[in-house]
Parts: sequence; structure tokens; C-alpha cells
Amino acid sequence: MKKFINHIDHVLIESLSGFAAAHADLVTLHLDPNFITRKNKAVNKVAIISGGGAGHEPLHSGYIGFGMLDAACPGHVFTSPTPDQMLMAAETVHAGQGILFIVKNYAGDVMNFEMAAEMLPFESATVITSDDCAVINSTYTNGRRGVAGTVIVEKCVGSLAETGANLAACKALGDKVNSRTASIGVALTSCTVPAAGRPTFDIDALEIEMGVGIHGEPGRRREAMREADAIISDCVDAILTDFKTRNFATSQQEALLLINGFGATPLMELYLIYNTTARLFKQHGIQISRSLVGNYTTALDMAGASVTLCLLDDEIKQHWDSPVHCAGLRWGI
Amino acid sequence: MKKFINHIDHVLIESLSGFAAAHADLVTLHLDPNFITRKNKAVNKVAIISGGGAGHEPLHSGYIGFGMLDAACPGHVFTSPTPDQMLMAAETVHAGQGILFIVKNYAGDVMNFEMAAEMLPFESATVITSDDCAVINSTYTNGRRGVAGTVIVEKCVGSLAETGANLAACKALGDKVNSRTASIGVALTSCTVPAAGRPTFDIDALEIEMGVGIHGEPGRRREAMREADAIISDCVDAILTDFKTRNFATSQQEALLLINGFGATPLMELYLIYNTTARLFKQHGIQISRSLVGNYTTALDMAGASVTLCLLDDEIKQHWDSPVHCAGLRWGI
Amino acid sequence: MKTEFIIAAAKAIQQSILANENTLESLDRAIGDGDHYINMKRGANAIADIAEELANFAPSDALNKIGLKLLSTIGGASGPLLASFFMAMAKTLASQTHKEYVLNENVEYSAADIAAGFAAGVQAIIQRGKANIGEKTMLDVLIPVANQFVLLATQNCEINPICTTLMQTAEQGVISTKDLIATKGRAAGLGERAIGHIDPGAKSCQLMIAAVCTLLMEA
Amino acid sequence: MKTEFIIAAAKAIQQSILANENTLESLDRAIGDGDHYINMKRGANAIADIAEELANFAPSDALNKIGLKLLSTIGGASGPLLASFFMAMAKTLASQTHKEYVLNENVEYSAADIAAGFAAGVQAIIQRGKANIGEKTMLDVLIPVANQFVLLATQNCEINPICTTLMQTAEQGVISTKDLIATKGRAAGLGERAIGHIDPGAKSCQLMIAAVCTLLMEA
Ligand SMILES: Nc1ncnc2c1ncn2[C@@H]1O[C@H](COP(=O)(O)OP(=O)(O)O)[C@@H](O)[C@H]1O
Ligand SMILES: Nc1ncnc2c1ncn2[C@@H]1O[C@H](COP(=O)(O)OP(=O)(O)O)[C@@H](O)[C@H]1O
Ligand SMILES: [Mg+2]
Ligand SMILES: [Mg+2]
Ligand SMILES: [Mg+2]
Ligand SMILES: [Mg+2]
Repeated sequence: MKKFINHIDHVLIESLSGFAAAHADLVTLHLDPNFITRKNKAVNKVAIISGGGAGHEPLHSGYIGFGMLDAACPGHVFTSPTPDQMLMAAETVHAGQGILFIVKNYAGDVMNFEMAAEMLPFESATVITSDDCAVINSTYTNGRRGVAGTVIVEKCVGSLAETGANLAACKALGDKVNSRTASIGVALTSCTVPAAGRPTFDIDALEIEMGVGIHGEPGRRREAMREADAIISDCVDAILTDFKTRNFATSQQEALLLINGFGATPLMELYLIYNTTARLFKQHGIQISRSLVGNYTTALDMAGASVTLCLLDDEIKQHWDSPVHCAGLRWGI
Repeated sequence: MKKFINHIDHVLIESLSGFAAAHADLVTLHLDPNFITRKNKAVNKVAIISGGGAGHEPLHSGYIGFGMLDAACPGHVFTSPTPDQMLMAAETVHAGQGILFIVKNYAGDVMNFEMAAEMLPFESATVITSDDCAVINSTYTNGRRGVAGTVIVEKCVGSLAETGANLAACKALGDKVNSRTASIGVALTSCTVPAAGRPTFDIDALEIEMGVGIHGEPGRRREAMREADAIISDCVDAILTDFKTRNFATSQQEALLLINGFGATPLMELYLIYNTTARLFKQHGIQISRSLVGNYTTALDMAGASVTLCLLDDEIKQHWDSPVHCAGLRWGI
Repeated sequence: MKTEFIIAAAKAIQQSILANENTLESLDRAIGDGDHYINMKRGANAIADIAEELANFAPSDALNKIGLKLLSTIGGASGPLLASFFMAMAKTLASQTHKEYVLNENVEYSAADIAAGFAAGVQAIIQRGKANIGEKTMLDVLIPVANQFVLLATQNCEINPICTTLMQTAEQGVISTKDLIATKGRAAGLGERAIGHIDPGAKSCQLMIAAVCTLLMEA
Repeated sequence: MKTEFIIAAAKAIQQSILANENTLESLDRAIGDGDHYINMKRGANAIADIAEELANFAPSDALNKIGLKLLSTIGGASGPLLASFFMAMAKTLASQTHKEYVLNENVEYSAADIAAGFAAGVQAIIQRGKANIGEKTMLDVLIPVANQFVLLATQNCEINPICTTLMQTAEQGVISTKDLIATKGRAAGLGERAIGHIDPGAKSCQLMIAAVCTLLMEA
């Protein structure tokens, strides 16, 4: 393991401190319990709080700011944060209109946020993101994982909350965006959790993990490495099949295409992926009218990428386009 | 070599096409010769053109747009573009006030841009960026390399050009920013040029390359891997020594700190590096008032990072803060 | 039961977790995200760190404190589940305590009381995680152990044979996870690929049960 | 000289470059950025691709076209340098041509004319790159070869001994770069670390010279 770290026990705090120092105009870092809040507390709006294990930067701290989150609770690397963090964060950012938690669908995250919500002295609601169509959904499992589509949910809900919309409306939009979003990821290499000191999984120079999770969880299957277009074509098919299974028409649909890097894949390759993905979706009658390409939901130093398609409607489009001012996403302001 | 590519001969065009498609609101791609221009041609201003080998994304194409570049000429991976690209780009974006070329200081880039400038039917000037203090400058060599500091030069000059300033003024600001900027990089791993198919250099699991170039060129020395703070401390010393040698006072100076990832280093580590770097510079009396952390000048899939310090004055600060709207840098707009 | 014993048990658990780094880590790497050992270690160390403080409380209060501490230190899936266990067990034991607590004094609990507390803890895990036996989780160890424990305790078995049986039951539970498809937790995404791998949470629960039983049998 | 010969030489150069992939690539990987082989291959292939078109031009015009083509295909440091070489050589030869060109006809050049053209090409590289002998670049091959060539040609040497000598001189030039510190080009940043490595541009120039000389000697 070769990383810019001093001691595995200090990685998180040193990184959070660097983040807070680099964006001192935007955020305030609170330690013990750890959470990050907007520099300028919003007034009279639903407070949006997200959180999850560290290692997915800029998710979630990078999305704190006007038009997106009010606070984020970072756990240890790839480990859900704990209820005390969420409770303190909620207390700090609550602005009279209740708390909306945005939680990626992992047993740990869901249970920790659930316990926090139960203990919370304010009204709250929770949007659980579950855009990863690599995991075939089933009533027998705890369902699909929340991956890069979470960024779109956070952006849109954050925008709506800024208009003064109430808790139910924010939750409804979050659920809608989540249901209209599907993602699938591919890993070329494993990530290495600092505390583990070695790669999470072994993978051959000629293999890829199709459907990998953002913690390096195994995906649909181990496959032979192929040319980019063949891999991407399978990703596009998985997404189209998912929407079909869930009775969403995709033809003639306007959509947002997010090509997300997992941390070690260069932008040059992400744009190449975008090129093929957009072409294939267009061939299926989908009109890509919004795009995002870059490292938005990472898995430490994993080489790989994910494709996310969000089916737009006027409401989602409006909230995607609205001004946002965060460390990891900024426009119109 | 495990990359998202189809064929090594098509990487560049497919990636450029993806870039242009993802940012169709901002740029237009021209092929054969290859160059990228702003979607909306600027009028009556100095046209700013940069370029260089591909593989450093978002540099330079990601910096095309209001407040920064008018055009970029991408060469093959890590190879200078050719004069025909620059000539066609200049013809396309010339807006009556001459052309300013911003060129990173490599023999190839300098000579190709020089030949283009000689053939150009318009007035032109060239800013050569040379912020890499890993290469100890000497009258006997062709000097320091242009690395991540180039982004700061492009941002400031682009801002000034937008005000209608003339060619001489733009060149003067570019030269000033360049002279007030120093960078140094560290590689943990090599990059792999697609066409080469194997790592540019061999490096041990316990070694780092101190002072590496953004093409994987060897740096000052091969060193033992150490804790982040020890490595960063050497980087900070190199930068302070460089300013001292060039007679720039750093104490009490206001500065911009850029922590740049080379492509495979996660944001989590970059923020950890920021944390230590900012602390050390502060200990030396430098006031870090502007920051940028992320992948801004990459070296394909190299793991590693560079530290760039730019000594601010009111003029540079004004042009750094001014609105910019590019794929790779955006604020205030 | 004395709080002293709870602290000794917590230390025995800590030692057992630390001694099984490789096992726990590689199990979670195979079908999870590789952090289960780190999570358990963080939790175990946190309890050891507050041992002195715990000594001031009645056993049920100490168990509740342990639950709260685990809740704020472990994180992940195992954090709220184990926390729920201890908090629920604490609640059940507290309801069986009828005297004012005097520092360092023994609080009388029958084996059946403790078994009921354990079962209540397991029930809390079931409620929190919405899983049950056969889903390839820690419950494949905890449910059979709880059932056995309640059964043997109500049959007035001696402590040693109870411990021996529970340790065996726990080991069988661990082995039973090997051939299961996971339907809860992180491994649920794996489908058939989870088969052949032991569930990390099941293994760590077995380690904890063994550590406490061994301590009881030595006493 | 016939344009036919220039085309044949270009193809011989192409073959030699392609046959030395490993050598050129590893030399540039050691003290450069690893792309020198790819650059040279791109240039050599581009010239081979326009061979038919070149056949329509007088030798000096064909050389100039080669220069322009290299300028727009190679890129990097070697592109403008080699382009400058051919454009300058073309200019010098053109100034020595006094008859209207007839397609496929031989244009009379003395060995001294060609040596002067070669020397002018090398001079153009010196001017463009502001380097000179001893800086660990292609000039460590090209300058000695140009000097020898001019000397032998003005001494009215036969073509075969000229070629033999130039090939030897080029090889010595390559070897001479090994012990130098680079002061121009990408390797200039390396200081002492460049010592022990041969300059890739010097090697590819030697290969090109050897390819053309071999062709001449076979003719
Ligand atoms: N819903 C659930 N019910 C019971 N146990 C669960 C549930 N989800 C996960 N687990 C247990 O948690 C263990 C994983 O814990 P850990 O690795 O610490 O957390 P995470 O999965 O969040 O990384 C699994 O091996 C499994 O035994
Ligand atoms: N200023 C110069 N003068 C002469 N030759 C040079 C100069 N700079 C570089 N070279 C030559 O160019 C070669 C490198 O070419 P190449 O790898 O194609 O370009 P780049 O260095 O841009 O990657 C060096 O080996 C050296 O021989
Ligand atoms: Mg985890
Ligand atoms: Mg090059
Ligand atoms: Mg885990
Ligand atoms: Mg090179």
C-alpha cells in the first residue's frame, strides 16, 4: 500500500481538516463526533443531511453548500457513520422545517440513520438511494445499493429545499429522482482501504469486475477484460433492462448521463467512456441533454468507472440546473 | 495495461469527441488538424490559445470557455501538438487583437509553437510556463518545466483578456504569474502511455520519485517511501528555496495553494496533503488565502500529486477570483 | 453477576477479536467490504478504554453503556446491531433487578434471567436488521445460541455444560453460513458467489460467545 | 538523384525504425517520456503513406514535402527538428537545381551538393533547437556526420567509403551521448542521472543514416 498518509488512525481527521481548511469559505468542521456543516446556516428550510463511510470523496462533504446539503456525517473509511454524528449534525443545522436524511442503501448506513431518526427531537424523513442496478433487486434481499446516482438526488433535493419546500415535498422529489436513476460500475483494479493495507479483492491483469460496488464489493460477475466499447455496451444494456423491468419507458426520454470515475481512472478515459455511452443511449432513442463527467462518487484508489442515467422530467431538470455552490459541484453562482 | 480504450490509435479522438459531446454548450471540436474552440467566439479581445500533449486532462481543453482559453490544441498523448493545429486554431479564434500562446516549457512544445508563431498571419506573443522547481534552473539547460502552475497562468491571463486588455498586457501578466509560481511533484507510481502499453518507469513498492514531471520524467531523485508529512515537508522546502533563490520574499505573503492530483490519487489523500502543506506554509509566514485541490494537471494514471504555490498580488488575486466558465474550472457564473 | 465479570468478559472478547485479525478481515474481504475486523477492533478497544468508568455501574447499566458506546464507535452494519443487542439485554436485566445497586456487589440473576436477556438482545437484532435465520448473517449464530441458552437455562443445567453446548452451537452456526446465499447485508448483492464463504459477522459473534463461555468455565 | 531514391530511402528508414521499436522506446523511457519510438513511427509511416504523391515532385520538392509532413505528424521535440532538417536540405538542393524538372528524371547533384544540403539541414536543427554538440541530443550524431560528409565529399571520395565512414561516425556519435549530461531536451532535468543512457534522438538519427547509407551501398 502506497498512499499519502501518516498513520492509518489519522487519515480521516487529517483529510477532513484539509477539506475544511481548503474550503473554509463554504464549510465548518466539527470533531468528536465528526460532522461538517455549511458555513452559513440556512434559515427556515428543510435541512438536508447526508453521510456515509469516507473514501467516496467528494461525496458527501463536497456537496455541502448552497443548493445542496446542509451537513454531512463522514464515517471511517467505507464504514457507516454513527447516530451520535447525525444527531449533533441535525441539532446544528436544523432550521425549523425538519431534517431530511439522504442515505445510500447499505444495511449499516440505513440502520445507523434509522436509529438517529428515532432519537431525533425534530421531525425527519429519509430518502434511501438505491440506483445500483448491478444488484438485481429482489424481495429476498435488502435491495439495490446507493451509488453515484446519490449525487443527482442530493443536487435536486438540495435545490428544492432552497425554495422553502416542505419536508414531504423534499422527500417525494428525492424518491422520484432515485426511482428514475440507474447506475452500474466496472472495476479494473481493487481499492485499498488504508487500515487493511492490502487490496480488498484480487483481480487479474486480464479481468474486470462487472457491477462492482463503491466499496469494492463484488458485482455481477468477474469477466475477461475487453475493449472499452464492449464493456460499456454491457453497462448500457444493464441500465436499459433495469428501467424496462421497472416499467420506465426510455425511448424518446430526455436524460442526464453521469460518467463517474472511481478514483484512479483518468479523465481522458472517462471522456472516452462518455463518448461511447452517449452514442449507445442515443441509438436507443434517449436524448442526453445533461452531462457530468468526472470523479463524483469514488472508491478510494480503485480504477474503474460507473455509468448513471437519470430520466429527466421538467421538475428534475429545473432542480439539476439551478445554482449550486459546493466544493465538488458549482454552477450559476 | 488495463484501460478503458478500444484501440490505441483511437484513444485521442474518442476522448476528444466525448469531451466535446459532454460539453457541447461550451466547446466545438475541430478534427484534422485537431483543435477545440469556444462555442461562442469572443469578439475584439486577445485570443488565448494553449495546447500540449494529451494525457493531462482537464489541461488544456477543460480550460476553454469564458474567462480562460479561446482554443486548445491537443497533441498525441504526452507529445506536443504540431504547428498546423495552432495555425488553424488561431485562424478560427482570432478576434482582431492578436493571439497569445500559453506554452508549457518543453523543447517540443516550445519549438512547435515557435514555428506556428513564425508562420502566423496575425500578431502574436507567447507566455512560456516554467513553474516546476524540481528542475534546478541553469543557464546550461533549457530550463524548468511547465506543470500545474500553468492552470493559474491560464486563468489569470484569460480573465485579463476578457477585459479587453491588449496583447502586451496579457503577456506581461502571464509572465508575472509564472514567475511568482513554483511547483514540485511526487510520483508513487508510474503512468502508462497507451501506445507504449507498459509503465514509463519502474518504481518499487517502497520508493517514490521526488520531483517527477507530468509525463513521468524522472525528477530530482528516487527516494524511500515515507509518511506523507515527511514527503510534503521536502516539497514545501523545495518551493521555499526556489522562491528564495529567485529573490522573492515569501514571509507575510498572501498565496494561492494548489494541490494537484496526477490522476490516480484519491481526493481523500489530496486533502490530507493540503492539510499538511497549508500548515507548513503558514509556519513559514505565508498566508494561504486561495486554494484549489483536485486533478487539474494530470499525468494519465500516475499516482502522485504536486504542490503549487503562487504568490498573490492584488492584480493576480482579482483575475483569479473573476468569473470563469469552463468544463474544468467554474465559478461566479 | 458482577459488573467486574462484564468488564473481564469485554477484555476477553477484545483479546479474541485482536487474535483473529486475519480470519475476520479475509472473511469480510471475500464477501463484504473488508472492514469487519477493523470495526470490531474499534468497538472492542472502545469498551476496554471505558472499563474503569463501567466499574461504577450496575451490570445492566454497564451493558447499556456498552451498547451506547458500540453504537457511537463501530458504525457499519455491525455497530447498530451489536448496540441494539446490548441495550436490549440491559433493559431485560434491569427489569429483573429489584434492589438498589451497591457498588461492586453481586446482582443476583438466574441463568434463565441471563438467557432471557440474551434472547431479548438477539430479538433486538432481528428487529433492527429485519433479518432472520438462514440469511447468512450473525443471526445464524445468535438465534440457535439464544434458543439453546433459554432451553438449557430453564432445564436448570449447570454452567459448564451450558457453555460447552453454546460454544458448539455457535460453531455450527458459523459453518451453516458457508453454504448459504446471503439475502441481507452487503453480501446480498453476490447471489451464488457468496456460497462457500463464511459470514464475517457470524464468525465474530461465535468468537465473542466462545470468549465469554471460556471465561465462565475457567471461573 | 531521383525522387524514386528518396522514396526508397524513406521506406528503408521506415523499416529500420519499425525494427527498432524496443531500442527506441526503452531509451526514451529511461531519460525521456517514452514516446520517441511512437513519434518516429508516426512520422515514418506518414511519409510512406504519401510515397505515391511524392513521386510527382522533383527531389528537392519531395524533401520539402517530407519536411512539412513530418512537421504536422511527429510533434514533440523531434518533429520540428527533423522537419527543419528536411526543409532546409530541400532549400539548399533547390538552389543547386538549374533545370526545369521532368517527371522521373534524374537531377544531377554532386556528392558535395548533397553534403551541403545535409549540412544545411543540420544547421537548421541547431538553429531551431538552440543546441550544439555535447548536449546529449541527436546533434551528437548529426554534427559529426555532417562534418565528415562535407569533408569526404569535397575530397571526391567514392560513395561506398563515404557511406562506410558516415555509418561509423554516426555510431560513435550515438555512443558519445552515453556519458554526457543532457543540457537540452527532456533529459536536461535529470542532471547526473542521465549519465549511462544513450540519447533516443541520437539513436534514431543513426538508424536513419545507416538505412540510407546501406541503400546507397547496395545500389
Ligand atoms: N440485516 C442484518 N441483520 C443481521 N446481521 C447483519 C445484517 N446486515 C449485516 N449483518 C452482519 O454484519 C456483518 C458485516 O458487518 P461489518 O462488516 O462490520 O459492516 P458493513 O457490512 O457495514 O461493512 C455481516 O457479516 C453480517 O453478519
Ligand atoms: N533542443 C534540441 N536540439 C536537438 N535535439 C533535441 C533537442 N531537444 C530534444 N532533442 C532530441 O529529441 C529527442 C526526443 O524526441 P521525442 O521523444 O520525439 O520528443 P519529446 O522529447 O518531445 O518527447 C531527444 O532524444 C533529443 O535527441
Ligand atoms: Mg463497511
Ligand atoms: Mg513527448
Ligand atoms: Mg464490512
Ligand atoms: Mg519523448
